[in-house]
Amino acid sequence: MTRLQHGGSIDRDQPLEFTFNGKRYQGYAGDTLASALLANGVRLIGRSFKYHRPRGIVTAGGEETNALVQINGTADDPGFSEPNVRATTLKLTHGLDVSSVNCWPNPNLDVGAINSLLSPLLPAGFYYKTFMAGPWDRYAGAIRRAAGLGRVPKVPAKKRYERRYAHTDVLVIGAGPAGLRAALEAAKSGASVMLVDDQETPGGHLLDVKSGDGNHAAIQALAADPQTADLINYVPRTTATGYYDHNLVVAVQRQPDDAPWIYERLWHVRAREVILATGAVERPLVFVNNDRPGVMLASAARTYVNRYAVAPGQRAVFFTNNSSAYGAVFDLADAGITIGAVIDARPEPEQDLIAACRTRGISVYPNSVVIKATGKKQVAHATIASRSDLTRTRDEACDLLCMSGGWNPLVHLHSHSGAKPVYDERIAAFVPGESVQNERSVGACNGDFDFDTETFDIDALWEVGHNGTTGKAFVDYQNDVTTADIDLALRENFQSIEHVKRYTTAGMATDQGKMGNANVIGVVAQRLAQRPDDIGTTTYRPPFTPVSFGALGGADRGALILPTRNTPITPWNLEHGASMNEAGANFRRPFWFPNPGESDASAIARAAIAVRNGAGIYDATPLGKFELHGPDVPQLLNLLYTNRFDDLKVGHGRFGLMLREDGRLLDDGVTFRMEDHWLMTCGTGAASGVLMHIERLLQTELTHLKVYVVNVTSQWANICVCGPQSRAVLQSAGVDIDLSGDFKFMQMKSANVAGVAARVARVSYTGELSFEINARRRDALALWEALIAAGKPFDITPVGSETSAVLRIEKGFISAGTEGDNITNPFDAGLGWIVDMDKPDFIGKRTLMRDLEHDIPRQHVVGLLPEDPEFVVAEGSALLPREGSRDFQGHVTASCYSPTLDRPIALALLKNGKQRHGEEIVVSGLDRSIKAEVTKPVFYDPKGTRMRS
Amino acid sequence: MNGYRVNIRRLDDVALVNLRCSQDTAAQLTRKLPFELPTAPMRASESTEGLVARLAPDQWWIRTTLDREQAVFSSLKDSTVNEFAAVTIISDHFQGFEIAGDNIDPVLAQATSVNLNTLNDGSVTRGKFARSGGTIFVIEQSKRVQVFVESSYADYIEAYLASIAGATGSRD
Amino acid sequence: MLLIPCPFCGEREEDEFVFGGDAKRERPTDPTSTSTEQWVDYVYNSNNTKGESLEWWWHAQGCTKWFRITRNTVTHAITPESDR
Amino acid sequence: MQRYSIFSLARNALTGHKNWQQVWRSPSPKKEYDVVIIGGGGHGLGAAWYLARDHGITNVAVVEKGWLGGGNTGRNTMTVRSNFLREASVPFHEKSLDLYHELAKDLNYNLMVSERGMITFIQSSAVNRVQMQMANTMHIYGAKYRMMGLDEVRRRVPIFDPPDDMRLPIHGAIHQPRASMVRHDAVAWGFARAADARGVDILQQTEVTGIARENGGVTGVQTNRGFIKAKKVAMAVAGHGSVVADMAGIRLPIVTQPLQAWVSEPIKPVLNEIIVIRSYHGTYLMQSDKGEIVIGQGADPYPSYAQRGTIPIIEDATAAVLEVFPSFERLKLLRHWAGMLDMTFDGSPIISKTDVKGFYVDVAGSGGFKTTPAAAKTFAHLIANDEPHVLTGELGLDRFHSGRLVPEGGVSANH
Repeated sequence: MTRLQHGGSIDRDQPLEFTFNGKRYQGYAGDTLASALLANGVRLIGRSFKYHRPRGIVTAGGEETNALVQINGTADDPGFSEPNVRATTLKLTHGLDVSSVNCWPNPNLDVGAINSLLSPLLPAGFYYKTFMAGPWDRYAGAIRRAAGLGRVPKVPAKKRYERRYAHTDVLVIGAGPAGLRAALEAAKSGASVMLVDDQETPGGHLLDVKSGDGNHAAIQALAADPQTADLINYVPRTTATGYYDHNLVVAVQRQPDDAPWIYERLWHVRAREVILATGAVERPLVFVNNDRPGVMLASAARTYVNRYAVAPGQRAVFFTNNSSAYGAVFDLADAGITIGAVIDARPEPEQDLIAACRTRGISVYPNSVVIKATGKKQVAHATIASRSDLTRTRDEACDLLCMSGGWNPLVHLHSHSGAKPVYDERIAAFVPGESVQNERSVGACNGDFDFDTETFDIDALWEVGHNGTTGKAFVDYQNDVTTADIDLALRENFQSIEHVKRYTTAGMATDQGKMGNANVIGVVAQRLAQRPDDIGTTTYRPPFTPVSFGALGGADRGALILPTRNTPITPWNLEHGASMNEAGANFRRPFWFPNPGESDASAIARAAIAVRNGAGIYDATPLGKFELHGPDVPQLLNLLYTNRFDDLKVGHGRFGLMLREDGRLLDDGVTFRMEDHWLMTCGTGAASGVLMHIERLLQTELTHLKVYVVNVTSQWANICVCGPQSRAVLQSAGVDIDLSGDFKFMQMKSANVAGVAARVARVSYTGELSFEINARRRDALALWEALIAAGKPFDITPVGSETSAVLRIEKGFISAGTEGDNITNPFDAGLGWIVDMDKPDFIGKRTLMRDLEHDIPRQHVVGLLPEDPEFVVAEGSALLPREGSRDFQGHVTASCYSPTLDRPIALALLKNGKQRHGEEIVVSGLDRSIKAEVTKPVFYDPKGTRMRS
Repeated sequence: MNGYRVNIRRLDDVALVNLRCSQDTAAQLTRKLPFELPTAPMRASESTEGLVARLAPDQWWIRTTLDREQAVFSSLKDSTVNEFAAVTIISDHFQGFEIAGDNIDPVLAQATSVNLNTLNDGSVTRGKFARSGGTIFVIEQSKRVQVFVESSYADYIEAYLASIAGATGSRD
Repeated sequence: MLLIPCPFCGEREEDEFVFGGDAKRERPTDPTSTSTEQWVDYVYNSNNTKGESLEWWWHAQGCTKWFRITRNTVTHAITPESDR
Repeated sequence: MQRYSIFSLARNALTGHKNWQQVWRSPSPKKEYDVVIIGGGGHGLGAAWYLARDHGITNVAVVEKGWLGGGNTGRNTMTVRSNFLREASVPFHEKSLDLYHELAKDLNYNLMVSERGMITFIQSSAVNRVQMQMANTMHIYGAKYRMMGLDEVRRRVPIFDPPDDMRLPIHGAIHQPRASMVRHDAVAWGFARAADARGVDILQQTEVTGIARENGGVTGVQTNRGFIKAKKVAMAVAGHGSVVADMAGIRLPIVTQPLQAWVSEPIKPVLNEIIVIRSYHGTYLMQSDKGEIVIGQGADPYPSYAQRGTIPIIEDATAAVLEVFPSFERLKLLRHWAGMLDMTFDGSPIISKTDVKGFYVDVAGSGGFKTTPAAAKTFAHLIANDEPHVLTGELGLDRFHSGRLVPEGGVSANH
């Protein structure tokens, strides 16, 4: 056991059992998986991505890139599984079951380690240079299997997620000393303050050090001050992951205390001001075998000793280029760990630090470096050399090699905000540059370090150098990128830092370059004899740390993923076995009403025949409905529609065609003139676009027009009774107006139908006598049921959308969504009769004039009669002059079996179709091509006498 | 605990009359009508009929009970007969919900990105709500709001609110 | 995600709005007498400004007002029309 | 050009990889070129290579304001496909797939063309109708696009596990077997290396600040490294089409929109096919060779040159992905970014002459990575001959004058 007898913030009264790679261990509440493993003497955690080298724990935080594990289950949820979890941030829980990733059968005996032997053949970008013969997939399978880290879980987790919006004057990110001070200051000034922090308790790095400067206690007191708690909305266990436009910060909160049923909560925080207090992370030093288990950041070793009471080794060697590591040296020594040596790359380390070491009996070697670590699955020696002569070496035995290459301020969020970090010679690191948004950085993330040494001094050391030593010196651990890879990239003229990154994959591992990027930039700068500034950083992409898909997309699931809109008739439809389907604008409605045991096709045909011969009833409520008020409505409609509306009489409606300015169909529908306003109807899917179009014209271009539009789509249900018996159905239901005589086609009248106040219109989308009854939503279901009851003697049949489609194809009514396919203009669609080119202007007119100027072959709507009376051609089928030809002539837009004609029919767009009625054409489908006769696009009642009857 | 403490109920006896006109016209109307049309943006004022709210530069809602729907409509209609204005009954176009309880803030903060911190009692605003749209009346800040949604969305929004309030079970 | 200042409702998230295009793009007053070349330029071509762009936005989920803002298409900085 | 092969790798391994040559030179600009291509991405570098190889025109410079391949070539989701609606589109996109399959050999550079196949879920009758039209149009040009039942989807994609109460139930799928993933950086680097070997000068960190014209024709380009004379100037600058064309006084029917992409942490292989969830937001996903789940979506709804991602789009798309692949819930988003799309009015590419003699434009349309080789080859043809290649006869700017548009995938944000 390497657990220290005393100290740490673990709870020794709460032992926790856990399993790693099938073996049971014990840790304590307050441990991370990493600290618990170290406490049990487990050093080898996994294998690297490419060479499968043995890897251990390097850090004590979220920047960890080696110690990744797979969770195989927890006590709460034995089926829970999660790949690529950092052992260093995974809170230990009882019953936690984890295993190593990317090695088989286990990290000790990993078959993939053979890659290490092949490594001379696998330099950076080797795959670009080989495997060109034959399909890449021949080789890719093996590469893919070797790549990837953890495994995707087999079953979904039983977790719930939440998305929440927050608004605050000040958002402080990080509850270390700098963040706490900033939050308190802001709160005292009267601002609303939200303070997010990724730890369980406030304090930041002070939680990890033993010897404070007095600040420690003060900050702890500050954090516990009840007055502070009132002023500040402090949200622990929350990582700010991205900084977006207009001071939007997204943060992930894990297992919030206020909602225990939530696993993760995704915050969208809008702040007037953002204060970044995210701290800094230590960086590794680059020497041969710097990836051996037991090679660890100095600050991490210190954290394990102080926070978790774990001795990460028994005999430590420190290798540093800066003064910050000495605090760790003292804490480890004081905890009883033997310090073999302190190797300081600086020629002249601070005297007081050397003296303090001496009093503890620790030797300091200035102007020296570790050029190599030895040992296979764990570090055994550090090979030490003088900087002035790297060939003069000696070995120092150790089982822990602590390194400190300096500190990288966490400028990620600053960079997400659009700002550019700049290089600061003083601390040999990138620090925040000029703010672009209302944001400022404080504390260590601003380069203002608060170490327990008097001063901070650093001698930039990007790599130690080789000098005959063989072996790999890593700049990116997880992706196995070495200094040799950088050399190769530069040699081949991949000189931009972005090229280096992409070619070698340095910085693209799951730590997003937090550990290695600074060293990569440093090495490149050194090789090209430039300053790190000139090299520049690669762009930091959000998120700061990886965010679970559950947190991002798990809040709205199942049927809530998209709104569903209902009509008042929806409950009736569901009760009566309707086959419901998507009908546009989030409405679901019946596509057909099958009788028990009936096929879909027969249900569709049965309803069509009922409409042609008797009566049908159709719920048209989803149609868009807008009231237009004001004296200038006629003027507006004349501009909106291709035809005239100013001469429409009160009580009458007219079919209109609305175009976009590019002359293509936007919508069609009937608009009525009422006593004191107008009522426009439009297609379900087009409604929101039409409303926007009208409001836009009125508010931007036609501001002189006095028109108000009011959306009444859901105010009015629309029940359509259709078929030759529809008049009789209404009469039988009870109606207080005369339905024949002067109630003509395209008229609308107020009436009382079956005791319900309504407006009745004679409009037809079926080609039959039809009455559309507009009733208030609250009355609609009762009215529907009354009409069904009244229609019983006439076998009134509910009609779904598919039947409606059959009826419109038989009649050759154009649908803007199908025949209007962004190429078709109204003339092509056979709607020229409704286009009044003599009007001075309407939206789209000038583009239609352009179309008429050009003599290019256009596609026209035609009808098709397939020669096989049994075969319904597929919608979308191509039209060809003869079988096997590639001379594309058009395509089928709508096709069905016509129960009325008892044969298949279709509508199509065909090049020069108007001139080709009577011709034969080949309809080319995926499975079958057949001949068809081109006809007029009207198959039934071409004169329209039935709907006017 | 498996949910936030909120009560959600449908408001069934609410009639809505929509008025669109210019601010000047509204000022004239206020002199003729038994209730006042608020001039401040996003404010709802109490009247003998119910709340009267200003929702847009040229739009007001008069809330009343269903039995007063026709009377309010007619009186507005009569008052605007010579004006450029639109008076429309929209009671059925919308469905109201009341969301009340000690814990409504975390529920509302999931349903809408509108900053409700700034909306005190008597505020009214329209915004994105429960993946569609809603008109939110703040009756008592952090305690009670009333939200009107297009009635075709009502069933969906009711289910959505239940879900974000934590009232529905976990996914198995 | 933009935070867009609606002149009536105040600042709101971008998903309450519909982008309405370049506000400098103006429909020719008399399309019939506009040359085809000019008309085609109006219908299809766009300024597609990189930098400060005067734009229409529609507060679809709010007060349903159309309004103009100047938005920098590189930085996304927004200036309301009233502040210009 | 130093040949790449497993043998050259082995040989170089013996010398510690110290003898590899530069993949391309970094020359100084010459005073004059026959052709200056603006834009060092896949399209521009490819056009330079085809000019040299197919047309013998080697006095060519590719000028790039940043580093080559650093624009949208390096920002896309590596997917190539040819499922399009129109007769003017399908053969062009099919040609691109053909070329992609040959290029590794021609360029002696492994582009890692991985023929995964693409499965598009059909969740509404409207989608079904469009997909059927595509399938039938593609069929007559010999491009395979076939219906796939849910049983086959489950067989091919074992992690496919949609819930019973799915908001938009999946009725079936449609499959393009030849849709592939291609290593995006390799396309730029492979073209650059091969073009450089044929004498093309690749000028990185060279920003064009003006396009000089005389008598209605181009004479050269002004750059931050001085004036470069040119007989012809060709533009292939995805994301900056309007900006560069404006220097030549040309207005284009395009809007620059962000196109977002993001990847998960790498996991062991679970997904071979490219999956398109068309119904909610047009989300698509696939797993890269490295093991990352790569996800993309339709363009953001307003123009932007910011090249930054936004979180709501990712949230919506992730919800759609989780609905079908619930086991992805504990996967983690590793990084997200945005490319820029020069979306044309009709969603189709523009490969065209302009009113300025000797100035040519190549605009990607609905995303240019999939068209890179075909666009490059036909663009080279156009530059060399001043006449369009047969595959792009209908993809010129003149279509907006005649009204003979090639609508694919909707209308851009500005219109």
